[in-house]
Amino acid sequence: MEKKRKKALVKGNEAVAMGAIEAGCRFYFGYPITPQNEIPEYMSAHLPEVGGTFIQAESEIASINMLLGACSTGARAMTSSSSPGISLKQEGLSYMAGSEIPGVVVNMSRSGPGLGGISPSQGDYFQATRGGGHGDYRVLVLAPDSVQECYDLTMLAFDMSDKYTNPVLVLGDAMLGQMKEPLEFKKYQPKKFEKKWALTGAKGRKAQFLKSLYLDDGELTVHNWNLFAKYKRMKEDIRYEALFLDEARLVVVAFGSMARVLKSSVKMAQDEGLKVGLIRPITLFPYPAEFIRETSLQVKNFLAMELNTGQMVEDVRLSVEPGTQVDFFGLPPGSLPAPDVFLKEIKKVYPE
Amino acid sequence: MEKKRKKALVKGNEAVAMGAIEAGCRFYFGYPITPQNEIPEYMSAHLPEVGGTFIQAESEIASINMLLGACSTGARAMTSSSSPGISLKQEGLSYMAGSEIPGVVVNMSRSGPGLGGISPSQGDYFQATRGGGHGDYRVLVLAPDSVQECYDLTMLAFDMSDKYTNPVLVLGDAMLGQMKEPLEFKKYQPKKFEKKWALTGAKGRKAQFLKSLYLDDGELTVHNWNLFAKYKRMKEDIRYEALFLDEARLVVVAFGSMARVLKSSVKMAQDEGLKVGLIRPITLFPYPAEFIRETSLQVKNFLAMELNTGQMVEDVRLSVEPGTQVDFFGLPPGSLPAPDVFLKEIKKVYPE
Amino acid sequence: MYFDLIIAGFGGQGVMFIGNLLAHAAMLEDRKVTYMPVYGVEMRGGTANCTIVVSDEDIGSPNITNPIVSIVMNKPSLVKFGPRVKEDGLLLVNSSLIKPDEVEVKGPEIMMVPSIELAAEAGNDRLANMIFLGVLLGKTEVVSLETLKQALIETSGSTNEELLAINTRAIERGAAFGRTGS
Amino acid sequence: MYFDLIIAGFGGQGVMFIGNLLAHAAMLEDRKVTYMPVYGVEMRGGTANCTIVVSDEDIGSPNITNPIVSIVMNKPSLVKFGPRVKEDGLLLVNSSLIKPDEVEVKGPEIMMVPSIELAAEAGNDRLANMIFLGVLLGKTEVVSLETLKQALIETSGSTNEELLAINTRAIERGAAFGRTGS
Amino acid sequence: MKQVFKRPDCLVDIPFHFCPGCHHGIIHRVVAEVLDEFNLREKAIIAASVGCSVFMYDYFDMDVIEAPHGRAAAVATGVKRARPDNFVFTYQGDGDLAAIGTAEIIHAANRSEKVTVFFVNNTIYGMTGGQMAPTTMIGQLSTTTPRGRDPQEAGHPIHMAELLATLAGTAYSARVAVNNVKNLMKAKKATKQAVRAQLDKKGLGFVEYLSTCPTNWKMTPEKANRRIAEELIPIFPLGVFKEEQAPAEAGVG
Amino acid sequence: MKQVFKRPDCLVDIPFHFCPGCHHGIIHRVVAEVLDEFNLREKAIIAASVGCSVFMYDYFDMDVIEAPHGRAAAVATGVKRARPDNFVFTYQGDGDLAAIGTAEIIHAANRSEKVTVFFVNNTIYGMTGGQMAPTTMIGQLSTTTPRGRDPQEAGHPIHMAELLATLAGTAYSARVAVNNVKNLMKAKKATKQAVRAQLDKKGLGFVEYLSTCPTNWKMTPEKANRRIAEELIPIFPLGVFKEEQAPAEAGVG
Amino acid sequence: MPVTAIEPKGKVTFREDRCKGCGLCVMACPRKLIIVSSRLNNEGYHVAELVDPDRCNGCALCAEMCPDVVIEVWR
Amino acid sequence: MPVTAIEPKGKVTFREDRCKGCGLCVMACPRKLIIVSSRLNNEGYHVAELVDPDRCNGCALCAEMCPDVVIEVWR
Ligand SMILES: Cc1ncc(C[n+]2csc(CCOP(=O)(O)OP(=O)(O)O)c2C)c(N)n1
Ligand SMILES: Cc1ncc(C[n+]2csc(CCOP(=O)(O)OP(=O)(O)O)c2C)c(N)n1
Ligand code: SF4
Ligand code: SF4
Ligand code: SF4
Ligand code: SF4
Ligand code: SF4
Ligand code: SF4
Ligand SMILES: [Mg+2]
Ligand SMILES: [Mg+2]
Repeated sequence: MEKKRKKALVKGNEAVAMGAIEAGCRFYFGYPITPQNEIPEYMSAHLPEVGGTFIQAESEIASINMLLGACSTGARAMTSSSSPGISLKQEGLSYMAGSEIPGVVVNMSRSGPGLGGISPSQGDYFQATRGGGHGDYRVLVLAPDSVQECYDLTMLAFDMSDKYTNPVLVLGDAMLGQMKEPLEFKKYQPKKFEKKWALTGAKGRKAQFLKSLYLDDGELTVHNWNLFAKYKRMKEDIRYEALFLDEARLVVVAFGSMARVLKSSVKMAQDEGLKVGLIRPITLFPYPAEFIRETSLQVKNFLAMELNTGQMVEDVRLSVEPGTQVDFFGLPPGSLPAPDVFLKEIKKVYPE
Repeated sequence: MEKKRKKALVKGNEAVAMGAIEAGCRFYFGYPITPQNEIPEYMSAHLPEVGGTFIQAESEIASINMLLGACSTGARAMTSSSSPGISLKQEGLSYMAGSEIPGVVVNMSRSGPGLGGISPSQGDYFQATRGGGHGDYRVLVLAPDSVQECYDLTMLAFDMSDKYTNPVLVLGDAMLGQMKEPLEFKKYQPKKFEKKWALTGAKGRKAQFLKSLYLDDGELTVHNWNLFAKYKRMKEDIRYEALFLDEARLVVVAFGSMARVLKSSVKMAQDEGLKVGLIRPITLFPYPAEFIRETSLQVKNFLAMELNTGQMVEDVRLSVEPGTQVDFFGLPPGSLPAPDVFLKEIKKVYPE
Repeated sequence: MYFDLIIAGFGGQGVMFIGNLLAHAAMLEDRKVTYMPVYGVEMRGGTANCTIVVSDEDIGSPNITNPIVSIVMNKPSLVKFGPRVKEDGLLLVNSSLIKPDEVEVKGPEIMMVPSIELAAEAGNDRLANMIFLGVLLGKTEVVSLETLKQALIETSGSTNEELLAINTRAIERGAAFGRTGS
Repeated sequence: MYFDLIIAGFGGQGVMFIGNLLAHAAMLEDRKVTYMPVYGVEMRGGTANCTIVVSDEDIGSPNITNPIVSIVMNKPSLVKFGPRVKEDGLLLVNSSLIKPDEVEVKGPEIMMVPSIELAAEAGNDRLANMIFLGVLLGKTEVVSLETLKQALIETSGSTNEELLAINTRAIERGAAFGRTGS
Repeated sequence: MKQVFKRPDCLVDIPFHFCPGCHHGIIHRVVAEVLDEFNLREKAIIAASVGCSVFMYDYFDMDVIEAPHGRAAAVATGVKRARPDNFVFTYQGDGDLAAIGTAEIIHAANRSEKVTVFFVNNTIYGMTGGQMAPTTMIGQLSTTTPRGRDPQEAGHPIHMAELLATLAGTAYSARVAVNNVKNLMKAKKATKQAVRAQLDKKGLGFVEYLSTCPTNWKMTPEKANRRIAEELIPIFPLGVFKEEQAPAEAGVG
Repeated sequence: MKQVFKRPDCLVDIPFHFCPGCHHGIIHRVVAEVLDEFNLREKAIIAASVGCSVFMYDYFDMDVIEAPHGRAAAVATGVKRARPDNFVFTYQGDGDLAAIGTAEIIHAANRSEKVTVFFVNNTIYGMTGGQMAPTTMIGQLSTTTPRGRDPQEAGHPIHMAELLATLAGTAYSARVAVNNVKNLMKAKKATKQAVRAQLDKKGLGFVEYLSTCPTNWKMTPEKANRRIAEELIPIFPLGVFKEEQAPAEAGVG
Repeated sequence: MPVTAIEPKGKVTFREDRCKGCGLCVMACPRKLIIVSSRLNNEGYHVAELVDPDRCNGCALCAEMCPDVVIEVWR
Repeated sequence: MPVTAIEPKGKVTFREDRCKGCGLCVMACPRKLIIVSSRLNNEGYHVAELVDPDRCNGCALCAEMCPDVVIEVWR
């Protein structure tokens, strides 16, 4: 069944797990929560097959701290959860960023606030892109919009994480986690990362440590600027997808599941002769601000669309050239997003 | 010792605790962390005197959930912590906001990320103003810049919290928590809040509940829009302080401890004949965007100054009229902010 | 080629199973396909539905407001999804549980499918869902019967002849009903 | 009127105590005042310092880079704060622990205070900090001795005559030293 | 004829959403009957948890606060301290109480909180689809122990009733089952005692109910019910592990 | 003459920051001596915690990862699973381990993690300035129990060594003191056994050290040292609460 | 029937729309009076049914065991 | 001194800059040979001091109890 090997119909969650294992992830720590349970379930079944370890932790907090521990040794490891569970990981994330420890964290977000519901949502955008934890740190955020990207971007997440010795967040949602699509397997192309900082026991070298505590006068200031410089360097890995930008008179900006649904809406608009383009940021942090700015030199009307009451729209506003009109349409979670609904909204702001 | 009664030399932390008790706070749940320990310590000593209850919880997570429980009965209650501890409270905050339960949370923030240090910091601005927890919620944020305001704004926090049935965050930092100033006591003017939603046992009325779970199709969408409308309503309680705006050629925007230090710097600038004004947002959410916009109709140069690498500056940029120059100067935590340092930075961007 | 479909019913009626099977078959025919399940909170019982989109081009939204075809296996699903089927679409109704006069939908072609009875005819009354899959094959050409069988083997991961045979019988019975209306 | 001061030393030398006392006294004289303590991580030992600003107008920054006066009670504090004192300011050095040739600060007036010895003279060698407070009173007029005594009563919350007396003696001994240099 | 069995007054007259044969329904009813008996409907405030029992606010005709997953004991603490005259209880699953909520239940017990805790141990995460719980048996299959729980990798089934009995603030701790009427009667008795522990202000009252999850055990309700006696009780023995003597001024009931 | 006492090799030659007379220094040295004895310097990875012992990375000449407050047991789990051949241990205070880190230590023990845990019980939060800890004695004054700890309001002193001994995955659990040389020798022995539990892959090794905090107890070092024998040991009895028999293939040492 | 004559007589009712056909009542009835029938209710469950009402003594064991509070009992 | 004559002879050294004057060594020495002197070290602590070096038998009890590893012992 060669065919089966190259392609399979799987959920986004499974694709994340598959991508992780393919990228050399050998340790997974997690705690069940809908709608991402297929990730731990897949990991529990398949990690042992490759000599890896799966732990169902007692909580999300334990999970992120096990991740911190495993990754401090230079191992590739992952944790995943969904919104409430990700909130609980914020302290740990802040520690990892502050200690410059890599690690991949997946948020298949659900609807909030609070217990909320299990429908698709983009209410965690701020938390993801601006560091929901304390202090001035960032994590690189990758936002897939298909099952294939769940796989590809998870592999990428491990590389980015090692490249920047910083946690990387894969931000999907209930829709991406639960939907199935044919997935084409790809061989991971291993990159070499020297991990001199890894804790492996002080054999044949000096003892070393990983920490985020800086108490000497001015030391932490320097540390924060160093981190800041690193976050700036991440700009070289900005990714986005652009559709129908030529001749566009209105550019819709959206990410993840919302962008996926909007691909239909924008197509419908094009079919009706409306010049509507789409920019889909794939890295949410760093944000493709420069590309949006350049686009806004040509197109004066932007529409940010999100499954929330308005978060990413701030990044669009911060990106565009002065004088650009940026509208917003939000559909907070609780119902499934559908292309015809959005087409209507697009028409409302389409410039005459 | 009448005099002593009206005025006392106290720390910002003590002022917070005193303000809380004066405002009728009768339940406090917290977990020790520097630099805010004087709050739980004061509460443990003085709450019993007024028939209140102090609990040192087993963790910050337990604290926020005890707060959620106590406030769900309509009681006035508070928790406090500092940055890492506040990160741990994010899930609970999201639940409180989602369930529309009031409650006062104090963050005397310290330097991060991670364990960081115990110096003053404004690295938690994003977390405070954009909901560090999951989902699309906000908390009203009050940022004092003096011991007196630690007292006054904590009292206000209880009213705001009851008014909007929403958690309110008092955001100070190591400097405000630790410094002492003469505090003038004020009698709290009780406001009446009808708390029909309070859980007191279903006696003489129908049973009721407080929750954030909304599973019916579209139900959560409506709930989120209702919350959104409430957050918009909060604008009627926007507060800020403005200094030297007449004739200003450069407006510095800063909050909290940074603003406090800058009051000296701006004064020094004025003494040197530089027309430098200062806007100090007191509510960080909702942000005094409209006032800043109006100011930017007159003044074309703004300078946002923060004890971090750039967070509130985004709100300034989102507020001003197109064509306004917004510069940023950041001093990430790790050293104490001093007025002469900032004066130098002000001069660098002062328009010729 | 573009096709979309919503299948809905009680949890336990095998709604997800046939949706997944169909999507798998579409993949085997080298089409683009998305399959999107929606569960209620309950583990069992409650309602469940799934949306399948099949196309030769990249698929945008995996969620559809007005499907071309909908299969409704119980009353609540009829109420929710019946009215959403496209004017020129097709609505397959489980007449084993829904009476004709309960169907107030106007527009699409409506086919009442006595699925349980047909399944019993085919040898197992629990295969009502396979009957519907068959009807779909009889009424449309979204995938071939052969591919569907292949998909059945691959997704069940078993080559149990008997199991395969009985399922195939149910699909074929459904297909016949789809083609002939009886 | 505007005055500011940094006091620094080992934890345990009572740096914070006199800083707080001074601030309290300033409040009693109805001035605006800020007091800002900075501790090391250690509970005891390590270094500690505090900044006091007294003014008739609203006080902006409670933190000061270049104080008018600084009291340094140990060597590390001298190294850190000595050079920061204003050109026309005053640096009070604990000569019980620091030798004159270790003081390389240029600019402000420097006064070497044998605080432990003076404290011993006044009756208790642990009151070196009060000696410094006295010296400050002798050299400046930031608060009056009377108010300081009142502050001592209020902050200690005790009216223990003896305690008060010995502290007062130490302050007065310091003040005399401040005025006369011996 | 006299009605000898009817729906307890405390239970709203709507259907449960539980799967067929799930013991949650029985345990809900047992709790409701005892609350009826003590006449607590108007005094009770429930700290509901997240798990298959999340919809208690629909079923119990009482005030309910929804606690975040695992935190019901902390939420109940807040409620009880603010309203000491109300009757406050939690109802939590084994994932909720024995995994993520470990610290909260241990410290609520240690603080001797005057609350009652009903703990439903079905050796699995029901609501999220059958993952391993801290109480999952050695060798038991779950969606996250696809080869059976290996204690060296995934831990041992944790015994909460015994563990909490070691804490000074726990006034009552028992493990019961509802797999047959005999056990069910004992379960009611234990439930009453745990309620009394609060009413008498003795400390935290705790009952662990062994419960089925036919769906995630992948068993018929009948078989699941039998598993309680055959597999669970031998490992999780039934009994009272702690019972503080009533104080002199004795209590209600 | 032969040197009979010297600084252990594992300890970097810099001064401790601890307050005068604080037992943390003794316990650091005891741990270092045992690690020297087992020759573990090059194999060890420490999961340091947040508390007065936060600077272990300065003192121990070993690899150190700084865990967030309370989470050292989870961090150690991650490290050990990734590096099973390394020797992994935590060193945690009573606030860290018995309050905020309750769930993490209990589940690490329950999972039978092959890690060693050194637990310093000084009945107080040292680093943050003397607040109540879960182990604070009844009646003890602290900055958050200004009237003395009242068990009905603030809980009972929690007995971690006994509690963890009840868990199947704990291989060794003991409580020791270092207030005099006799106890100190027993402490060294327990420390060795807790190290062996990991080396022999038996399970989690746990030692609770009764410790002083002269500063926050507001006592002279001498008086604080005496308090151990007079007040603490009667409530926190010394002893070995669990010791798994070595497996047939016996272990190192 | 001399044996049943001295026994108390019972009556049970089933609220069929609530029944989920789990069969726990079947297991519980000491007299084996209950079966899960082939009848479906609105939710698609096979419902429980009393086969020999006259033999019921109203012991309520069935009701005690029903997770969905389907059964009421009189005696 | 016939008694001490048969005893092993010990030597202890104090690393004074590290001493914090806590006095635990004083408590530990069975022969009461150590005192906390009035001398201050650089950190401002009164340092421990051996008063009668000749009587030291090198038992190392003082060193075992020193929290700051100030003492080394030879025998
Ligand atoms: C913080 C957080 N983590 C995880 C979840 C997901 N979750 C919901 S219920 C549950 C566990 C359910 O198991 P249990 O407590 O045993 O209750 P049961 O359903 O078995 O009765 C989990 C993990 C959540 N809602 N919140
Ligand atoms: C999340 C979080 N909460 C609180 C703190 C503050 N904190 C630092 S150490 C500590 C407790 C110290 O007590 P203990 O663990 O007993 O160690 P000791 O200092 O007594 O040795 C606390 C509460 C923190 N750093 N992080
Ligand atoms: S999933 Fe299990 S525990 Fe939950 S309702 Fe169904 S049977 Fe009961
Ligand atoms: S505060 Fe207490 S525990 Fe911490 S170093 Fe000082 S004496 Fe030791
Ligand atoms: S009441 Fe008793 S005898 Fe009657 S049906 Fe129920 S269990 Fe059987
Ligand atoms: S126990 Fe109740 S739900 Fe189950 S079959 Fe009997 S009547 Fe129906
Ligand atoms: S070695 Fe023994 S005898 Fe010598 S000073 Fe130390 S304790 Fe006293
Ligand atoms: S025990 Fe050590 S630190 Fe303490 S006085 Fe003796 S030598 Fe000095
Ligand atoms: Mg469960
Ligand atoms: Mg401690």
